[in-house]
Amino acid sequence: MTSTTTQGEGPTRFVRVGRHPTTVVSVTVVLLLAAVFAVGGKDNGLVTQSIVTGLLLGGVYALVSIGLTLIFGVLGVVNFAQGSMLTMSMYVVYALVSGPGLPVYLATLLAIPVMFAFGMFVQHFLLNRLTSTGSHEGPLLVTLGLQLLIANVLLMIFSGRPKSVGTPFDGSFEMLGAIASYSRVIAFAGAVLVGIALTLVLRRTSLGLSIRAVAANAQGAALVGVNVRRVYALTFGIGAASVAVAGGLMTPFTSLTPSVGEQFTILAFVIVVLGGLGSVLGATIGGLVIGLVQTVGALYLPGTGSLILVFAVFVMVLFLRPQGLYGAK
Amino acid sequence: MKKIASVMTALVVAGGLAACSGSDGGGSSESGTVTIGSIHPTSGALAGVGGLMDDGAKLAVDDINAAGGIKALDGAKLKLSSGDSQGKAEVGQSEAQRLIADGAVALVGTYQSDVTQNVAAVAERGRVPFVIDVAVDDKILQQGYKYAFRVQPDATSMGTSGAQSLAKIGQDSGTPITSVAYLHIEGAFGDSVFKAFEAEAAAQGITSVKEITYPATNFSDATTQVREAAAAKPDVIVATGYYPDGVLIAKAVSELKPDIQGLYGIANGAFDDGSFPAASGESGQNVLSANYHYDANDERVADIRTRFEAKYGKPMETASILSYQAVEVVAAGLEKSGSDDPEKLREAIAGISIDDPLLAFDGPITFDERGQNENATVIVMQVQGDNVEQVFPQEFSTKDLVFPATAAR
Amino acid sequence: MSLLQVEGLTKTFAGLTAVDSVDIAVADRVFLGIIGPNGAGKTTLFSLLAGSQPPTAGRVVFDDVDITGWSAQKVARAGLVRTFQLMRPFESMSVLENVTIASLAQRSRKDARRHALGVLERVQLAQYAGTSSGSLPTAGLKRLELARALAMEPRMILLDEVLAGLVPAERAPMIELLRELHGDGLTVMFVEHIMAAVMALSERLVVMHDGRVLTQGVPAEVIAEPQVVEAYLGEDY
Amino acid sequence: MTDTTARPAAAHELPAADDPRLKDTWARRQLLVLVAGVAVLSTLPLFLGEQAQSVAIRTLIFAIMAVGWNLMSGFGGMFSFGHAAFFGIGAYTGAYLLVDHGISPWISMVVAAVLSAAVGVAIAYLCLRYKLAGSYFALATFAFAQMFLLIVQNVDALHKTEGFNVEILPSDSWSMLQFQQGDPLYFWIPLAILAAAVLVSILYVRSRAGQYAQAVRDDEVAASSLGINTMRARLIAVALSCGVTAVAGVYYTQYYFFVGPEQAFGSAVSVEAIVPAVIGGIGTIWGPVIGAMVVGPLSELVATVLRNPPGFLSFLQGTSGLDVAVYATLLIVIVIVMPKGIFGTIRDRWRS
Repeated sequence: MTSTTTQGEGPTRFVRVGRHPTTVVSVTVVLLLAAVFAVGGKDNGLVTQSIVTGLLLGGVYALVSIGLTLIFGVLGVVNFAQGSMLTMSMYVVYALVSGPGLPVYLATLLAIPVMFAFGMFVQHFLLNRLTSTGSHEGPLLVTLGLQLLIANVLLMIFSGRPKSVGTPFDGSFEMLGAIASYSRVIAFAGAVLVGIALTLVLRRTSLGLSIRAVAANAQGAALVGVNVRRVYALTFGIGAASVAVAGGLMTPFTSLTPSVGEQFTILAFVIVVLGGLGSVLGATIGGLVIGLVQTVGALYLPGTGSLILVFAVFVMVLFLRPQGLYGAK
Repeated sequence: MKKIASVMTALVVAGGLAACSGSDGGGSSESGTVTIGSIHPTSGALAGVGGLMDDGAKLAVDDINAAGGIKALDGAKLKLSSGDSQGKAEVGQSEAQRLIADGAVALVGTYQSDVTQNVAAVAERGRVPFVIDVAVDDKILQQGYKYAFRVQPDATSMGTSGAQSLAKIGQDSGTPITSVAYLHIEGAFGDSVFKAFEAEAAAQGITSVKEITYPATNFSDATTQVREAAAAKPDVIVATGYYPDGVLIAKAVSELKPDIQGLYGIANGAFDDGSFPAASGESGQNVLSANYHYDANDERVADIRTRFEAKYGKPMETASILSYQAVEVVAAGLEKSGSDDPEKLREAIAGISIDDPLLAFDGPITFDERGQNENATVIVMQVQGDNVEQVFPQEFSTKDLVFPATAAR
Repeated sequence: MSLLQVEGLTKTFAGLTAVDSVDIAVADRVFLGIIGPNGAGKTTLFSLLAGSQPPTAGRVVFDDVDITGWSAQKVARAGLVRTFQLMRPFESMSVLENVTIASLAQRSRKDARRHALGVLERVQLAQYAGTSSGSLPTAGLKRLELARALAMEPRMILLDEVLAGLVPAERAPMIELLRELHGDGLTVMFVEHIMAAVMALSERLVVMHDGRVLTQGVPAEVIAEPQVVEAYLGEDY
Repeated sequence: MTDTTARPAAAHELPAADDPRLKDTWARRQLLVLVAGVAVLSTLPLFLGEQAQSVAIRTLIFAIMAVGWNLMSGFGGMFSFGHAAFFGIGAYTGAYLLVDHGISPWISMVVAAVLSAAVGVAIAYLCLRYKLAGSYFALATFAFAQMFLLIVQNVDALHKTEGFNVEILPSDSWSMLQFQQGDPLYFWIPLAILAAAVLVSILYVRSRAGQYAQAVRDDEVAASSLGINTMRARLIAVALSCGVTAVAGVYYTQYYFFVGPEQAFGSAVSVEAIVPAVIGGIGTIWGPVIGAMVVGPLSELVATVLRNPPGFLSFLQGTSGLDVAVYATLLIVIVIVMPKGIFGTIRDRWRS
């Protein structure tokens, strides 16, 4: 029903991040942080801590967003169940840890195929008919329903009492005068690994080529023999699988309730748009940037103040560079 | 396709009629039964505690019925009608209206302050007494409502008595406390507890050297906030908030190892919850919590909690005990008034005195002119081993206080 | 005096010059044809004239008013209306409603509907008035494009390949219709590949090549010029 | 030659004014349906119990929001995911003016509608100015609504997270829009507001502005080439949409006696505006109303059935979360089976 012309020409070209967004972003971030150190008027140890915390938190955000950037970028689905899928994978891990007693990181590996299959199922049976008509309100509503469904089925199975999962690597260490806990550092490393792995899949494999082709132009890809529906289902599966990694790595430092993941959905959209639709690298960098904005920003704007900052960044990006940092024009 | 569409439409219409007729069916005329409405968030983000509270109310009804019902009403049996607020104010409101229309003579609920505000307005206009089990906001009872009563202490009184207890703990243990850094959740709850604490603490010679607020959502790492608190070099870090943020704060404190004498929660949703010792592990050890709490030394409480766990398979937390208590308040009101007329019931509850409260309060449950339980207060608990022990004041203690309360590291 | 005066009109996209210093003058009530190979810049020229895109340089004067850089809607309201090569009906609306939208520019809602029906009769589309515009065949859509433009009551109309996609049997009535409209006093500039139609209708002819005006003048003379034959007509004339 | 009104090409015969093809009974038929519908629905309080009436009132509020949302997103083609912003402006304007200044909610409805329309136009102007469309437009509106939520939570004058309580008056008052609990007026007033909103939709759809907005939605380029000011056409749709939604917000505060940031600006509110419209049929007059009538009572209905389940389902009794899970499943099924919405799908079958 709506015209599908997004953006492209016109006043969207003001911000020239150019061909080296990574350089531009990191220089900007470093300069801003230096400014915080120099004239921020805060204790240096505290600023260092907030940067380390922000980066580690950003790693978590990146993990959640990497899956979403594929789903939103390739399928155009505004997946409101992203956060609930995160919750679901946490409970899968919880079940594997508390039932058979597997260690948490092994359980995470097992959760990956489970969530992959779930993602394929959702796309194939619930969304395919709607995505092929090109409407975006249909999929939006289905994922909204899915979010409610997942949260409440988890509630029925596990009850709403908070659950926790232990980790063999409990504890923390000091790094540059800041404290970092092992489980968060592992999650950060996981984000980097998933980012690299997915980038390789997208760049080096024939599946990756098909996904990129479908993302660029589904009709065109179909004409050259790509099975678009299969690619859609696989993409959703991969998106769900990376959420499984996120959920698994987050369980050691998260109090599990059936709605714990929902708060991440909105931030993940912010990050995906910031990074550029379909860009795994963009989602990773975007996650780190938002983590930093939130944590360092909280030094000056406590409480929800830093969240207002996050949304302000989001709107600015939408207006000035809607294709995101790494988006193709 | 066409068929499916028409069948669905027919179903919806038929269902709609069923719902309309269904809701009229209840009625209060069933002889020998008195209906009490219970409204809690049994689905949605707060479903865990909401479910516990609903079960607590159910157990109270079962116990009263097993003991012969309401004697002043010829042994009339109580019936609990449960409503699910889904955590939403407007749903809570329509559930309240449904329960009242179904003949509920009193309501208990609702855990959340905003839902409670709506239900209180409905109860006021429907002239049905509403006994609030849990809902902390001072403002609820500042509307001049006549039909609302609250069993638990409000935010201000918790902040005040939290400060008094902290000062006494310092004096008693010979390590006087002169400064605190205060971490609290954003919003009315955190603000009012903090303000009351700050005022009373100043009177007790404790300076609040740093106030740090954090958001209720999108808060998944407390390290920076705790470090900021520690940077102010306080004697004690105080924290007010809900469950997940409480766990994060305890973990961050144990990781940063600041030079403090303890982490002290006031009205904290985590620190005295039964699942906190397991969730926080080592980092939870010796954490203190000033909160309203069931009286663990009371035999009746122990009995109720044992039977609850046997029946529902989950531990009965304080919130659940409060729901139980709220139903008892209603039952006592029925006994006192000898009538199931809501207005007479209100009169009775307003003048009631329950001498053996299940909670560790300063005295019997009696309501002031606002409807606030005058003797509601907090006690101090401490995580010791796998348990939450009552440690202060002496009369309620189950274990000795460990202070300075630095975790076993 | 000219109704439309184009001076030095230029459009560059990222270094590529699509329209290069074009000068054209169109007198009132003239039927002007534009031909040129694909990529010659004809459609871009239309977009610049109609305000769909702003020119990089140059001037467009319509009816003594400088309309350079005006938005599409303002140009249309000034009486210079274009059609699209790829038909763009408002698909959720009926044929009559499509045309009524255009008629509304000049009159009240009630009169607009009546006026629009008149236009549909004029382009022999009235029997489809109530049909959904999305279900019209190509020939009908072409006429709908024309009808919408006419309903604006333009001084001058820019027709972009209004015959393309029609089978030969459908072309003759369309050519006849265009001749009639011109006869009623409409100034027309049209881009067309069907040379028979171009020669039958045009009073003046402009040949474009690589964004420039190669030559312009009386059709019979223009097409005889060797450079034109070389640049364009060699292909399919 | 400077007389631009002389446009020779218009030379064609006008058909007779009473030409049958010119007859357009659409608006008249819609109005008839509206009158009949209102007449039937206005008898509902006679049959409904107090709780069913409160569900019906909630449904009416949903319906008003959905009709408002549909003006912008259905007819205007701009998918708003931030209608909580406009509902919230309504709810808070009503609350603020009433609680802090004692101003009648009837006046607040006008003030809120104007304020909300102005804010909506400003937001939409920015989004359109930067050429956001489709999902991007939706996300931008969503971000604005979230910012409003966060800002309200930080502004003292708006009571931060505390919200507003409406004082309960001792007696009925028309000017303060307060009656006995369960009074049918609480149903009739939003019904009248809904009827007015639907009337606005019907008139708007057939108006010049509405026709232009739909043309722009269908094809922006073609519309501008026909002299339509596309920005203005869209902003009019936005203004109407936000105004109608704000009135729903004012009534919300009035009926529920309490409004806080989450009730007014929470993202769930935006969803509540969208769901009925999509379920019923986007871009149709009756879709949002029908959708609200299905979705509004649905969760209540499921809860009622599950509270006293039929024998074979009795094992499900008392499982918390089940009612919402069933509701969610029904929602998904309806969207998949009827992608054009209930009204849209039925209408299409009827036509073919």
